[in-house]
Amino acid sequence: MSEKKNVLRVENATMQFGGVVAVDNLNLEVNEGEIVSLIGPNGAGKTTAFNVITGVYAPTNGQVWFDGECIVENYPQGKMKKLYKGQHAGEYTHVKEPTPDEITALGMARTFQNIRLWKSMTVFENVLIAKHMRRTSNMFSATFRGNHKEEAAQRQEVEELLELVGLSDVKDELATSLPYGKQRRLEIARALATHPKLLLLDEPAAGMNPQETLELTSFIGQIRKQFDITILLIEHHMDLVMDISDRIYVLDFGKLIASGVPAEIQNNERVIDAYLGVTDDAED
Amino acid sequence: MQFAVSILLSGISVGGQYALIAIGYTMVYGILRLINFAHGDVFMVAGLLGIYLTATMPLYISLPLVLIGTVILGFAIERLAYKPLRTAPRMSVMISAIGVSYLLQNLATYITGGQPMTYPNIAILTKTVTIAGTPTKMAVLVTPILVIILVVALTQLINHTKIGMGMRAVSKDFETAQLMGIKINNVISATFIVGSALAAIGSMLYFSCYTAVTPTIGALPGLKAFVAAVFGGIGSIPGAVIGAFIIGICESIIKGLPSAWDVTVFSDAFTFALLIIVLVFKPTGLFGEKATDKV
Amino acid sequence: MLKQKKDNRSSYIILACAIGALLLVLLLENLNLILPSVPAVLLPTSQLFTVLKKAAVYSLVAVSMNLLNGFTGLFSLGQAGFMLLGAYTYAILMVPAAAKDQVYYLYGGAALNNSLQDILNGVFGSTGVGGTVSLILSVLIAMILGGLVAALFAWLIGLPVLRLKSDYLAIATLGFAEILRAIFQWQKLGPITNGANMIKSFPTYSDFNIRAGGKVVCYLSTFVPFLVAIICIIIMVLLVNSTYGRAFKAIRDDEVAAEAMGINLAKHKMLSFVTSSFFAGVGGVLFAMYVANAQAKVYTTTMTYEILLIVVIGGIGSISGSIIATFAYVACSEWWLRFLDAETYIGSFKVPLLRNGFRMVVFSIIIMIVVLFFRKGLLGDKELPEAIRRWKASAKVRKERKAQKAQKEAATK
Amino acid sequence: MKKFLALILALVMSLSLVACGGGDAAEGGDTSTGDKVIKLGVFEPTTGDSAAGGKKEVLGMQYANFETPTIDLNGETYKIELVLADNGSSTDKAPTAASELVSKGVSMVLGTYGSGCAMAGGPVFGDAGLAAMGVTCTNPNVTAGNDYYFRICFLDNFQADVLASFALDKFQAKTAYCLGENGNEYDQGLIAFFKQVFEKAGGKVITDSFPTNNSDFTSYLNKAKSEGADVIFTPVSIAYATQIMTQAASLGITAPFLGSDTLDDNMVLEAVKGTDVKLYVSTFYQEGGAPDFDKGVKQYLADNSDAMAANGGNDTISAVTAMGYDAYYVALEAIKAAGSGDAAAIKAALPGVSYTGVSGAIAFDEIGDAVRDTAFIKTANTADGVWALETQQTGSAS
Repeated sequence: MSEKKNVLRVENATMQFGGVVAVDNLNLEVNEGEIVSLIGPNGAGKTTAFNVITGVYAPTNGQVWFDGECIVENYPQGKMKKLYKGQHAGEYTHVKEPTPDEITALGMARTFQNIRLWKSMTVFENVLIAKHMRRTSNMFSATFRGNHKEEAAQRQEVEELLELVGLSDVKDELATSLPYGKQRRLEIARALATHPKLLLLDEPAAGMNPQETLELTSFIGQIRKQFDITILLIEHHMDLVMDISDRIYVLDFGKLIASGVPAEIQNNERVIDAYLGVTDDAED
Repeated sequence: MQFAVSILLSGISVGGQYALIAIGYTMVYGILRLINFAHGDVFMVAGLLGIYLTATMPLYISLPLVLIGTVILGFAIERLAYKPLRTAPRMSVMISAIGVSYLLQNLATYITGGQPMTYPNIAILTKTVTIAGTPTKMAVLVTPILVIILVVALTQLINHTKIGMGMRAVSKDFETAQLMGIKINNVISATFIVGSALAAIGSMLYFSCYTAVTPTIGALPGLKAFVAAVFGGIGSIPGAVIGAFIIGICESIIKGLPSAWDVTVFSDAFTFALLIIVLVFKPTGLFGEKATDKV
Repeated sequence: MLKQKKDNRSSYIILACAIGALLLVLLLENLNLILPSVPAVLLPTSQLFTVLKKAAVYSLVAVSMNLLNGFTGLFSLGQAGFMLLGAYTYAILMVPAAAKDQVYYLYGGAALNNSLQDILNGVFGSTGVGGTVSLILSVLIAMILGGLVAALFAWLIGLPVLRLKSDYLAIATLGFAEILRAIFQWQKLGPITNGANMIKSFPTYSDFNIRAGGKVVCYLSTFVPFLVAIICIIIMVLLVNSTYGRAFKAIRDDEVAAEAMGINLAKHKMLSFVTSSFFAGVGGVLFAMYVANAQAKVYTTTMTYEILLIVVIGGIGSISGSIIATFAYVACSEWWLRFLDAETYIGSFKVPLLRNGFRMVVFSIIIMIVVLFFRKGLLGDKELPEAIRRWKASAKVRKERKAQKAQKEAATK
Repeated sequence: MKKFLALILALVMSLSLVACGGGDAAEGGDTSTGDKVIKLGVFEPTTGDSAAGGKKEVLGMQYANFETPTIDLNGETYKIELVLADNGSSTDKAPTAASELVSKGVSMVLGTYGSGCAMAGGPVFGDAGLAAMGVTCTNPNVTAGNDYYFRICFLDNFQADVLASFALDKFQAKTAYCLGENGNEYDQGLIAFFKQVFEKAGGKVITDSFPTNNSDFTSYLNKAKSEGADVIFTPVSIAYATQIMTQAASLGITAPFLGSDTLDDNMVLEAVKGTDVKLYVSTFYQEGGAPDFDKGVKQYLADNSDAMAANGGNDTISAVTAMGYDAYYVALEAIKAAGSGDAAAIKAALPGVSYTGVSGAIAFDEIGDAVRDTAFIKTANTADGVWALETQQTGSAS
């Protein structure tokens, strides 16, 4: 695995809110072309980890590397200096807090746990807006249609993308009028429209029935192939996770408790404990 | 010296009157996340009620009636203009508040015929007293004391009664409070009732000092009281009161600056500048709690 | 592709409507010159034209507010402040040198000795075609400068306040407008802003009427504000339908998602704020020309509220809604509903309630009804053609249902 | 469905309004030419800040119209009809109010109280070729630069001059404290002129302004006191004046207050009643100057409860009422001189009109301003709550 090019590396990332440590010293790597899953019980800090990677929160301490470059770095300052409970204090000395859009521009796009589509807009528009980032026109030329070539090209690309993901028959419908599974699909399509190298999916199968989950599994496999893309996902549906993941990381109470290929994770005692709470019950 | 005392006195009295309005703002904002733009106008209507009621009946009847009338008005505004919009976006509710404010002002213009009205003389409040060689009205003295008493009473209400607990719960989390069986509408109504009652008391003190009541008189004290609430940390009652006193005193000092500097006209502008500065650098105000948005 | 074609078609429709409206105004205004006799409503002194002028001005301001509040979801209440900036910029630059002493009589003349028009008169001459050219050019330059000044101030205040959330932003911009007003009224700035006094004597709409031999041969005084307002509104429509406009709407719908999809929030909010303020500034210039003076006293919070309510009535997020609402609002408040203010007798019976101030009461009640029961306003966030299409569609569905029901009933019988 | 209903509602409403709005305008056009009616436009604020003054001015015109409702021209009797338009005390509403009068076909316009609205409405009258006659708008810019605006009252500079001279003569004042509303051209104009005259005579002037909608004046008044002002000049609008007077009373201010014509109002009088405040105001008319007129107005007020309410609930006659009354008669003179209700003829005849009214002799100079050289100075008798004539003062220069 190590001969493969590294896409994402999270290094000693800790996220602390007041006195609560939501993510504790997370270390994670995603290599080119992989599908990596991040699993763990509810409240384990998976989404927080996502938010740290995508720039929604700046970590309290630690670094995030993308494509061989350090994109996020922070260390405890001010009040947090005293409050900080995590490890590796004092190791990092720089502050790098890009906003989420800057990170997206680097080639990382995400979906959300609770679908966040633009409600008043059609399927087509939802995907088209994601292309806004890749524009070259300024506001004046865009207003006076100096960019009509670029606009036409973008529309063409969106048409093609919608065709690929199988949404072109509903492209003029309101995004929120779609059935749930298609909304998920649309959100993924929207993320793909930003031309990411790395796609982060936050519980893509949440709320889906087994049939829809199956479809999603094959859909994810399909986009990986077609777009030659690397994927990091959070998921609870173990079937899906075990089915498509190359490697899995397991979080519990903010800490990484295991990592490895699906087969290893399936038999890992700590993971089973964390999910089933066996040891706790035994002690009762 | 006498000049300094007089400035401080007027600052404290104005601050106290702002405080009484600001409490209404801060409580409503704490619970509904709504800038109740109509609150200043409720204050104005309380003034007009005072004028019309006192014209026909003695003070000991009219003043309690003013209080009751204002409370009913506050309650009615909430039920008619805000409650139907409970599920609407925040912006709609705020626009409704602006609409109510517009309606109250225009109604007042219609009823008074656009003339400034003179507030009746409440003898206890308008009596002249002399402090440190500075003559002033009794209301100036009464205001801060009354404010402190009311704040203490209000904190007791909020911390030690059932309805107060409801208020705290609702301000923390609207939906969860609802799920936990708190009767949201009762709590909100109670908040508006308390706020309006304080505005009515504030109006009595305010208009005893500044006797002309015009339809737009409530707008400016209303806005300033809101600034005070933000300054003190929205949702915090002691914060609002302290903020109001600071703003009242600052304004009074600015008005008292030497005329040659020609800056006294900026006393209102100062308040708004303060607002912008507070919002930008410390949006939680002096005593507000920090809230993080969930993604 | 189909979508783009539709886009093109709708832009042609918009263009046709705009040109149609302009021609109609031109015709209405000059009908009294063409026909031997016209009804009183069409005389150049008719209130119709005053109302049309005001509505044109307000529709521009309302649309500019809608661009910000409706399309970007930024709730700003600073519109009157930006109008003030535009109005004063225009007024200060355009008071002719000959009138300066009279206008600035309290300050013994103005700080600025010349007006733009004086300077251009020097280039093109002050009479005949040259005079017309310099008038049009100077008004145009001053108008754009008015917009730019408003935009500049918007940028300055936007840097700190645009980070604020909805109602905090509203109150901060409102405060900013109040501060501006106090500064422009300040006596110490008198030689520039004329302090408390109004600045007047600058070119207004009636200067655009074409005269020959002391008589007006072609009225343009209503046409001019329409022209400017329509051009500005078309630019805003183009912006809204461009990739930037879509980005604004994305921010309105979901800020977090917009940011995650690579839209720079700070930059786009600023773009929207500055653009909206630019057009509010131009609106301020138009307003100053309409009232023939500039005085800070007028640009109060009440004015902002009035515009906000127009936007709400028309539908937040609908440009055509804002325009329709403006014309209805202005016509009602300044013309049709004025009878509510007059005490009226039918025979010897005095109509109750009708007296001074009643008009505004009726108005505020209508507004409350719209706010409470028709929350989306006239058109919601749809534009007029789409709204009509939807009505038609739903009417059709209803009709079909009715027919079905009737059929069923017939069948059961 | 809901939306559909809304649209229908809006449509019906606007259509019905179009109908009645259209009808209104058409009717205005017809009657002015056909019937034996001459319409006089009354352009006054009846809502907003200046409503109190505006209503009293209208009152004078209404009383005059009640007294003389007709005019004989060339052997025919014409009825004079007053057409009122409210400019809402605001310069942004003024142009539409003005154009309402124009479109209703009035022959001439009277008003308005408050110079700002006069200046905003002026161009509309000018464009329509209608003569407008200011009654109590004292700002120089009302008539300057507008050939169609006239006025029958004195100007700010004259009034300020009168008051400054009065302060110097009567109180030998050395220091004057002037307080006006920020952004109000009336207040600031008077203060500027007052300052010129007062400083020329070697006095010291302290000027201060308060923001609009201010209520707390104690800081300002205390400042005046601590600066040792001999007189306090407050040419402010009525609502502020009552605030200032009541606060001055409770602060025990002993320096006399000087006020301009706006303060000549029974609400201000009410505010100082029973206090120790010394108040002097310059004005156009003093009750008692024309006993018949006074008696008539008081009777009119007693008979007419609406008029009484407009006068603030009592029958003290404000100077603006007398001015409104005179304005009506000057307008009649102009119509007589023109020989018809034709607006252009009236405009041409107006500059030559001279008339002696209850407020004194009225004639116009070349700018269109009234030639006036005296003002009444009244003082408030705080014990009885009435105005007492102090003196008739002429300016220092004139």
